[in-house]
Amino acid sequence: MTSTLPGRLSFGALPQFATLAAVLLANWLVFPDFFDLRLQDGRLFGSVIDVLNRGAPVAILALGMTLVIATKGVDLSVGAVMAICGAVAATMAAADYSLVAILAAALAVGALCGLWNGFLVAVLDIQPIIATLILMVTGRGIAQLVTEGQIVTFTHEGLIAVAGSSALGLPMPVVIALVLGLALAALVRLTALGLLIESIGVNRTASTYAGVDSRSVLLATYMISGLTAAVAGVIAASDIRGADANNAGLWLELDAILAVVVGGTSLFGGRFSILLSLVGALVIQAMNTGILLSGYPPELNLIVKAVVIAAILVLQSPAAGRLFGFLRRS
Amino acid sequence: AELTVGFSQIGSESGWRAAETSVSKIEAEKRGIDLKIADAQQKQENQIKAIRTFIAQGVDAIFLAPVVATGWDEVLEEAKDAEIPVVLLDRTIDSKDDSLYLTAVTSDTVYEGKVAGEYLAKTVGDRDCKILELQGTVGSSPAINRKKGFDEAIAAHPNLKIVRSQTGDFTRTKGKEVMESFIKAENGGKDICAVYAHNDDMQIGAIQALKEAGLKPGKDIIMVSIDAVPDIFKAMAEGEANATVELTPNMAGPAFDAVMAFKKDGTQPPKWIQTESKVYLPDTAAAEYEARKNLGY
Amino acid sequence: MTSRNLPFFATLVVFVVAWALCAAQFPAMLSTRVAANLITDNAYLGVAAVGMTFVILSGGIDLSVGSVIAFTGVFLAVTVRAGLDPIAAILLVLVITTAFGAVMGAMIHYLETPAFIVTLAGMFFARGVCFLMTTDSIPIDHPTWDALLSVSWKIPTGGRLTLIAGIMIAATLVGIVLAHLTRFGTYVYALGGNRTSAELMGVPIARTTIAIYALSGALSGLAGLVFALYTSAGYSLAATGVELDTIAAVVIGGTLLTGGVGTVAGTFVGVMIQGLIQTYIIFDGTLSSWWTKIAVGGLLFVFILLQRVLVHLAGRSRDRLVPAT
Amino acid sequence: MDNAEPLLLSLRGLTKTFPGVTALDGVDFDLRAGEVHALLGENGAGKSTLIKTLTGVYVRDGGSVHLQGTPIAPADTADAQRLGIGTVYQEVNLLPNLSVAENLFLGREPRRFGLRDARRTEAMARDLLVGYGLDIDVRRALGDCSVAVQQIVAIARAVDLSGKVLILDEPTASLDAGEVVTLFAIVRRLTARGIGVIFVTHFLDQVFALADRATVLRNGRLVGTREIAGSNRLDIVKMMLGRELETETMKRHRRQVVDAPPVVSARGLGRRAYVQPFDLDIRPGEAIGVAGLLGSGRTETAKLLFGIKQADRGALAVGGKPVRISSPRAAAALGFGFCPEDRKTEGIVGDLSVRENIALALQARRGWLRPLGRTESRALADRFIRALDIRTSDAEKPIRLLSGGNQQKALLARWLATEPRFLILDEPTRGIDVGAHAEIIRLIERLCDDGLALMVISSEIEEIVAYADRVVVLRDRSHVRTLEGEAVNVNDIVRAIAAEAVPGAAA
Ligand SMILES: Nc1ncnc2c1ncn2[C@@H]1O[C@H](COP(=O)(O)OP(=O)(O)OP(=O)(O)O)[C@@H](O)[C@H]1O
Ligand SMILES: Nc1ncnc2c1ncn2[C@@H]1O[C@H](COP(=O)(O)OP(=O)(O)OP(=O)(O)O)[C@@H](O)[C@H]1O
Ligand SMILES: [Mg+2]
Ligand SMILES: [Mg+2]
Repeated sequence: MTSTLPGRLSFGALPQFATLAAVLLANWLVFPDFFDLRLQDGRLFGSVIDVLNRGAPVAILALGMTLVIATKGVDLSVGAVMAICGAVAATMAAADYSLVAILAAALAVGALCGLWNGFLVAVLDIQPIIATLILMVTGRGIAQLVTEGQIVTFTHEGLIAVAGSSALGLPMPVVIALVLGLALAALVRLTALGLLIESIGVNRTASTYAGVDSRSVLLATYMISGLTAAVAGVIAASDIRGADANNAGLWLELDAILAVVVGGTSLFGGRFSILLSLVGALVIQAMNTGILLSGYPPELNLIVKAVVIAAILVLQSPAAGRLFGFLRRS
Repeated sequence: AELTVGFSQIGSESGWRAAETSVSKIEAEKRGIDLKIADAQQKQENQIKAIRTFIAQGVDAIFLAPVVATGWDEVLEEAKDAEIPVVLLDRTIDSKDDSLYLTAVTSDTVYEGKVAGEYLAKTVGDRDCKILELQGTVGSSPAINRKKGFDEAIAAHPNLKIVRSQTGDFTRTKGKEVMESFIKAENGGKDICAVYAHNDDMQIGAIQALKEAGLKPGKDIIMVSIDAVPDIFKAMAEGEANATVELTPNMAGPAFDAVMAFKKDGTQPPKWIQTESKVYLPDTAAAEYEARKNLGY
Repeated sequence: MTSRNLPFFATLVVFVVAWALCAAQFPAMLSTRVAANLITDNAYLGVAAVGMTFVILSGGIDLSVGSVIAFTGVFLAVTVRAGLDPIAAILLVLVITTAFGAVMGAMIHYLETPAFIVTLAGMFFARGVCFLMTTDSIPIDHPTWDALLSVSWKIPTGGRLTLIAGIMIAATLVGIVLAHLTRFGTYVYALGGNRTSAELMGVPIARTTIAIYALSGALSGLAGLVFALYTSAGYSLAATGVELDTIAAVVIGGTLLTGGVGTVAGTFVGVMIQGLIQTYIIFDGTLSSWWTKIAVGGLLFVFILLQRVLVHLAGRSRDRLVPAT
Repeated sequence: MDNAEPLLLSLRGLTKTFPGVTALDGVDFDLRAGEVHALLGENGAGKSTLIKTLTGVYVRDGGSVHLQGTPIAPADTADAQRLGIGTVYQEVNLLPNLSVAENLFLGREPRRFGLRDARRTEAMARDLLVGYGLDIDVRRALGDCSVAVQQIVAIARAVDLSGKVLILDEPTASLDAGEVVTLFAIVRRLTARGIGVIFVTHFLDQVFALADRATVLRNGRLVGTREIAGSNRLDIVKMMLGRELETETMKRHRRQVVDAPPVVSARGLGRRAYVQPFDLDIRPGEAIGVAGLLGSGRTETAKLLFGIKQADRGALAVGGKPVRISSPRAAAALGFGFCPEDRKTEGIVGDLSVRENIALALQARRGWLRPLGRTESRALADRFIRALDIRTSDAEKPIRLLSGGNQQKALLARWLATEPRFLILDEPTRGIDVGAHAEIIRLIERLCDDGLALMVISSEIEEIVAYADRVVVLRDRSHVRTLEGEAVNVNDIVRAIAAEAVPGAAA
């Protein structure tokens, strides 16, 4: 009958960590130096660090996406919102605003985008995929409008440091992703927000009848998604020291959704786990980095990706779970 | 305006493309031409729709920057039936029937790759050289052609070898990410001799990755790419890149002239108006940067 | 008019009103040429959207559509170039895409995994296979092919109804029959209404799920054929992102993504609305790349909003049918 | 009934376990041709599981099933249907998005030239429903119909499908007395044709009115099978509970209603095309029953008071202060509570645990910033699990895995946990067993004594009589009469419901 993937770290996390281990192992097989680490200028270097660093934007997107998906929604606009916020940050950096002003503006724009999505979903009752598709299309245009179609570059030391500096030997984006992840996990689990989100995702009518303020919760959820997209957008802009309105965050919404699903949160809403979504993002980036390290011709990239995803699906499917259970018993 | 031209542009996927659009507008204004631009968002189907709509609107001429070489016969046939001249910009098309278009104003993307390859061969000389290649979007024609041209140019030099080749999707972010993994895969980057990128944007990303890994692009590593956008001149001026092959964004200017002449007295332009593909080196970089920075790249 | 047809009529009204407004600004938009173009230019989208309608009606989603379209074109181009007869190639590719859809359907059902992810993998896979076959764009050039292309019916005043327009209309009609007049169609609605209930009522879930995705695969293949006829070529990067256009068309056409509610005819109007938005923007011709995107999104929003308002108003008047004050 | 009658269906040693529970433990069960066999037991005893295991929804872990002597093992319900077993499952399991006619004939529509013949399907559907006294537009989406209509459609479908065996899992919950009579007549016609009927219910009156034999389950085990003819109610109840029922369930306990100002006071409250304007006062400690036929507007009245639909006329005062209730949230903030009729779609949050479901309303009222701690909500849940005897292996079990009656109890607990001052119960004892029924009534009386104002909507007039101090009778979406004092008895209520509308009175 219906089956939901367990969203709790306790016993349900095994498939996710097993998947991550398998992908890392595969990387090690195609590239034996995969686990090599080297310390230089107080900063770690190595392929594993690359996985963490490159995976940070998707991981951050996946944080907000997890909550949205838990409400039985989806946010297709995160890539475009990244582009808008990156464009805002870059243009302001080019005009030499202070870092605080830049960050505040980018986050405000991200929150506004999230509110717009939330408004369409919660108040106008438009289906999430279409509601956010509107901003997915429009948003990229808005980003280009901000940059006037050009790649805006900057030499703003403060903004460059957002992705370019390091802390505790780790690249700053990794630290940001971790801190954000922990903060968000704390926000939803130490308050009742997580429970209310899950409740709406499972049965919005019943939750509303139980007195849950579904509208506000939905608005908050989409706003959080907008905020995480803003952070990811600023990191992406900082990383290349410029805003590429066309390509920033392009198709990243799919990666983020994939990360959430690999992390075990059901697309049908309900139980979610923020930390497992982070693991899911790592799985995806590890796969991408592995492809780059393997030296296979780029024509193979998509096939490899498809096969890996299919393998993950098979491994994590409830059917496989039952089979393993059966084998263990007999 | 006396002349209305519909321009089916591919999109605005790169700085170069944006520059081409804005230069076209400037050139149209100069000549008092009413230019209608339809942005196809990288999709051939949108371009075909746009051409059909231009025909339905009855424009005087159609410019087409084809996203792909094949698949235009039918719609261009319709334009021909409606007696609207078509000019191809930046790329030609695969067609048996070259009467379908008036002329093609293009650069030769295979040639661009070749120019880049020849520059590298000349600069490297006889020593062994491991080259990393950043390809454009898999399956896109500039990626295919620029690879082909480059491969042809270095074929005669067995000391030059492409050791790794991955796609960076023509973007800075991907260029940087791919280069980071190349560095890991090639022994921390110590053995890298040269980087060839199918466009400048990826090259700029690659330069950042190399610098962050403590390497010296432009000095220890030869950096060559294609497009000649302002930012690469800046990098050259700072000694971080070595060469770029120009692809001029001014394709529309010659095209307007050809159409106006044709409309006036039926002058047939040559079937192919080729634009120049020239190598720019650091010596002129600063000046070129100043000249280009306001062109809408 | 039953309540279930409400979104469809709302969509239709929105479409007609919008076209009237467009025509007021650009009278040329009333020509049969524009009307015929609207169908021809969106034929591949329309055909794929019929398949997507079934998928969404059943509560699923198929992201592989665009890639399968590209695959079909590349396959046709490569095999015809290698000497295969186009007709044989067409039949072969339709079998392949149908089987591809069926395999995805089987994975969705037996692995109990969300369609979103399975078909995302399918999307990567089909596009990847294109790259393996060839990265070049290859023209299709064969007398039989030309014969197919030349099939068309001229409409007075310059319009032309081509074979591909015919295919789209036929696919839509078949889709309507399949959805509303066959047992399979009822099963699709049943599945989207409530999977558990459907199962308890004896709907063959496995068979129906596989058939739905096989149908979507087949229609994506057919859309690929239409696309290949449209461009006479195969190109591995063709039709990127078409899955989203298709989904949008289906949803604009009044089908609920949650499944169980919607019509194939609505999808047809949804496709036409999308085409109309594009035509209008090209007619206007003054928009920069970014304003184009903003306008497309903005118009999409307006359409959806109008549709909601209409459905809401109609819903209120329906309430009034119940005995009152 | 003749014992030599051939066995239609025979179950031997049927076993089914779920993680943490043995829902069926070696149960034997026989069904003779032409008999009505009641299947009884407390909530969570395993009745529904037995049925689902029998019809192929679940795979049995052990035991055998013979149909007319041949062993069967249906792989799914379609299989069971083919074997001639028609079933109405406990939760109405039809498709809200399909029309009534499509629901009735799903999978076996008449066809012409290979295509569905909609017109004939509709005609057949109309004919079929006329037999149930239902004259509705069969093209309407089922979801637009009231729960009762859906129930009847489900029964009609199953009856039509059952060539040999008809299984009814609590079919009469939320049916009114008239509907029940119709259903019984139909069942008797079927048994006369030799069809065997398995009938699950918590209404013992119905068992004695209809069944030939009764089998009782307790905790997944067979307690025994009795001929109804030689048994009495107390025996059966004792078999179910394993003890005597201490208080007689349906005894009315007179309360002294405090002469305080009303908690809720409606004046001309109504909504166009929904409920006609009505006046209503409910005082603390008072229980109001709401009676009426199907579709008379009872649920609508409740939804209006709870802010699910907004009133567009009239005034409402709570505790003497005028209020506008714009949402359930606003209603809950005023100390209202509402247990909806349709527990599956409007009540339970299926994937959340029993604990979370119980704590949900309280949590929603406190707001997201003041979470109930895990220990706190655990204590709350445990308290109600004990108080209402909710049968679950664990408070962390997803509520959708509970038996129907236990889900209902958890929903009641959800609102009791908020300590409301005005509680609306729409068909509260739907599917609740006799033992729990008595518990709940005692609990509610205690709450009323503490000043809770209560509104109970029920199709069981006895139940209304048991709870209510005052009864409001509805007809055609308007409040037509209020019965008070001695008039609160089954006869008077039935008469009030059935009375023809006095011309002009309800316009
Ligand atoms: N899918 C399931 N997974 C786990 N436990 C289950 C499942 N279905 C039922 N149970 C458990 O099995 C037991 C029997 O449930 P069942 O639904 O058969 O009871 P019932 O006799 O029909 O009760 P009710 O009168 O309340 O409907 C209960 O404890 C229930 O929680
Ligand atoms: N959204 C709707 N649109 C049209 N008709 C509706 C709608 N909802 C309910 N109805 C109809 O209104 C009537 C009232 O149904 P409802 O079940 O709410 O009433 P009720 O008095 O509570 O009866 P019961 O609780 O016994 O089913 C029914 O005939 C139902 O079919
Ligand atoms: Mg039960
Ligand atoms: Mg009701």
